[in-house]
Amino acid sequence: MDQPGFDYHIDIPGTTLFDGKQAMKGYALNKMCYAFNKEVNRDAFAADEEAFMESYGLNEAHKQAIRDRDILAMIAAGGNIYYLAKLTGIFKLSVQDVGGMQTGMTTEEFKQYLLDQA
Amino acid sequence: MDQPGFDYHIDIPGTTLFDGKQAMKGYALNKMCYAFNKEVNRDAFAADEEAFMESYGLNEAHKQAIRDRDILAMIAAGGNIYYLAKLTGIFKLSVQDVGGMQTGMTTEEFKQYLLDQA
Amino acid sequence: MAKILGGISTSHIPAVGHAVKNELHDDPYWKPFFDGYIKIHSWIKENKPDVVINIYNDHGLGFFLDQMPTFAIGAAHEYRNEDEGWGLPSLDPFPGHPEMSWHIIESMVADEFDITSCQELAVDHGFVVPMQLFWPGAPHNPDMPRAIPISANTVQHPIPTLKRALDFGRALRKGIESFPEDLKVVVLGTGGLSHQLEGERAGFINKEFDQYCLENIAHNPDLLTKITRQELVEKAGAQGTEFLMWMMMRGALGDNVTEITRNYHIPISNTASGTLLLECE
Amino acid sequence: MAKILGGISTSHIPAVGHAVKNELHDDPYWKPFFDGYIKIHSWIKENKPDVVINIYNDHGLGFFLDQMPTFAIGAAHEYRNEDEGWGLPSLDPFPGHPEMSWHIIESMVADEFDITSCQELAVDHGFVVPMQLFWPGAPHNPDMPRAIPISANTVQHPIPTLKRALDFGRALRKGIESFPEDLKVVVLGTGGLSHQLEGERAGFINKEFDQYCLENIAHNPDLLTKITRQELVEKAGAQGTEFLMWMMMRGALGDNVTEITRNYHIPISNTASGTLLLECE
Ligand SMILES: [Fe+3]
Ligand SMILES: [Fe+3]
Repeated sequence: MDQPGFDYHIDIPGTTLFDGKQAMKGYALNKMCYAFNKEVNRDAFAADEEAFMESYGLNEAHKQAIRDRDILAMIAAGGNIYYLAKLTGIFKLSVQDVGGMQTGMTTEEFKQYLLDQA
Repeated sequence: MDQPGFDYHIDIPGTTLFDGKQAMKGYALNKMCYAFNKEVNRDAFAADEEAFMESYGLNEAHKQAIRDRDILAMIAAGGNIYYLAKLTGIFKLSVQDVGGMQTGMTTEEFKQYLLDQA
Repeated sequence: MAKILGGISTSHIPAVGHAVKNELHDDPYWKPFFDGYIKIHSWIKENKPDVVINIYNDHGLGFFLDQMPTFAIGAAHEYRNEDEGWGLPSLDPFPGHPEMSWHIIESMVADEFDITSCQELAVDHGFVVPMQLFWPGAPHNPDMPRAIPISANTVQHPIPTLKRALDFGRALRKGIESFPEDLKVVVLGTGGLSHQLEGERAGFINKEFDQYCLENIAHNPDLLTKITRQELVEKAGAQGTEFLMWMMMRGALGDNVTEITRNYHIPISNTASGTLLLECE
Repeated sequence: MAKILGGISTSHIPAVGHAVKNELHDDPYWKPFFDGYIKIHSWIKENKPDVVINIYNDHGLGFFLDQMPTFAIGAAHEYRNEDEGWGLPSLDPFPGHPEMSWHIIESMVADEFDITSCQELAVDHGFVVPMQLFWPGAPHNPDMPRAIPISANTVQHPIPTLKRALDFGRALRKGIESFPEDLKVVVLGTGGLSHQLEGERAGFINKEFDQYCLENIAHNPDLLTKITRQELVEKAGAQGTEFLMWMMMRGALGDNVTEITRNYHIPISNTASGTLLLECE
């Protein structure tokens, strides 16, 4: 068994494991993002971000991270990248854009970073 | 292991085990009945039974069993008693009414049958 | 560390909710049933558990056939009691204990139980009726513990084996006891005993088999794992498979238990009702 | 009786769907990736499986956190590919094989796997991209087998252990092989290899670890069960946990397999992509 105590997870720098603790923080945010599977919800969000966030009961940390388009803050607030990807899709951000935003690189730098690992 | 071959289940007279075979037959019927958890769907069914059944894709065996208020036929057509209970609730049938209907007793006879097992 | 005080099993017949609401405790039909809960009330008053793990089976409210889990564990801040289709008024939400839920889920998945975690879950009479029976006025009883629902599949065959149910309880015990806060925990197992709602055999009750289960569950639960699921349907009735919840509860209580009280009464609605309070030694 | 011909593992990167649609097979970025599938196409043409068991991980389309199963098995007549939020056109539904699904579920629940059965399930790129790679034009390829999706949780920790994943595959094998019709079955394991989408470590790739996994999965899969889930996140990246699907597939192939082809290429999108075709002996 690899989880001896109440703290199940090892510290991996630059990595936030989406476990129960994160899930408890982020449920409303993730639920809203899950709703973006449907076009009608994507359109409603685009039409009025604040009203849509409010209708899903997002807290201030969730909302501010979204207003700031700050991916790392969304994750810190309990967001799960699989659901957040549906939100970043609305913002027309590619996976490499999102990678760059989180690592302080431009998208081109981030793409080169990936290629360099070949 | 208690299921040696492809036929997993022993024959128990008067009992239809809700297994995969039954589930494959009854999915649309059970899905409609699950929707009756919500009042809006109960009202829509009450207002137009045929249209509501059609909207859930019920087959003719499902529909005829419902038109006939025939519980045994609903079960034979793949209905699961837990979901059907929500439908019989709409018909204002008690669990003892439903018991009587399936066993060929009046409700009073069925109640007495239960008491006699004490 | 958290400590399991004991377990309480009980039938969870919907009609009980109605009888509670209408205060039929002294009605001749209901008195032999409600009298079975007097000692349980005193035990709860004495012991005041902080957390109640409520092992029940959903009846088509919280889960549908589109995604039917074998074992589901709630991990929500609260659990809503919703309309099951009969238009009955719903109770107020039951506060949860998500930190302990996640601790249990971590422990049980590590122990190779394939849990479905539920961060949102509507709970039906299987969960609610026992709460009303044990904590009158629930969830507003001042002694109401925080709740963690656990639901096992008895709707869609294949259902879990009696052995898997007992082993589930044993793994659950490990998960609860390793929780680092000093909390007192009671485990419920709700459902059963023998009954059958559907088919030409509707109304089937089996006193002899129920008594056999009641005789053995406290001190010889492994014997009961010899019962196959098909036998369970045959002998306990199609809905008597809810006895699986009693097995899950039993597993969580450890090897040695003391029976504090027992009640068995035929019939309540279509069901042979049973209650058992087992205290951990 | 049904017979397992072999297993094919592959990455399932969403960008592949786009490349397939735009026929980028000879584009310099894509060629080293698509070249890995040539031998797989011949093998499929030669062997013509009747059923494909597609072991993948859902990414937030078919399941949400309200009810997150550890292991889910589809038991539907067909599986719809739905919009995942990017507005991409969806493929037509994939025909299922519910009779075999139920047979497998019966067998695995009897063997103490706590399955969530899914009679309705929307499938995402994790399921669809490998189908497009192996059966071009899917689901309308004339050789398209009937499909059974199996999804394991990699979204919400705790995820299953590598040992449980391998054991799942072994129990799955037993369920498939006991199916009484003479059907040829291929098992897919989709996802991986190393990649990470989130956090300051986004873009993490680990060639050495991927090669270690590729070296050992065919002939020494039990060795890989020594890897803890935390190590897997550390060494394969947060989304590299999808390697669990490869372990599940591997378990279904029996003790002895022959490696027919292997491909490994960095990067496709953010991912170290890998493919492996193992034939059962
Ligand atoms: Fe019940
Ligand atoms: Fe993936």
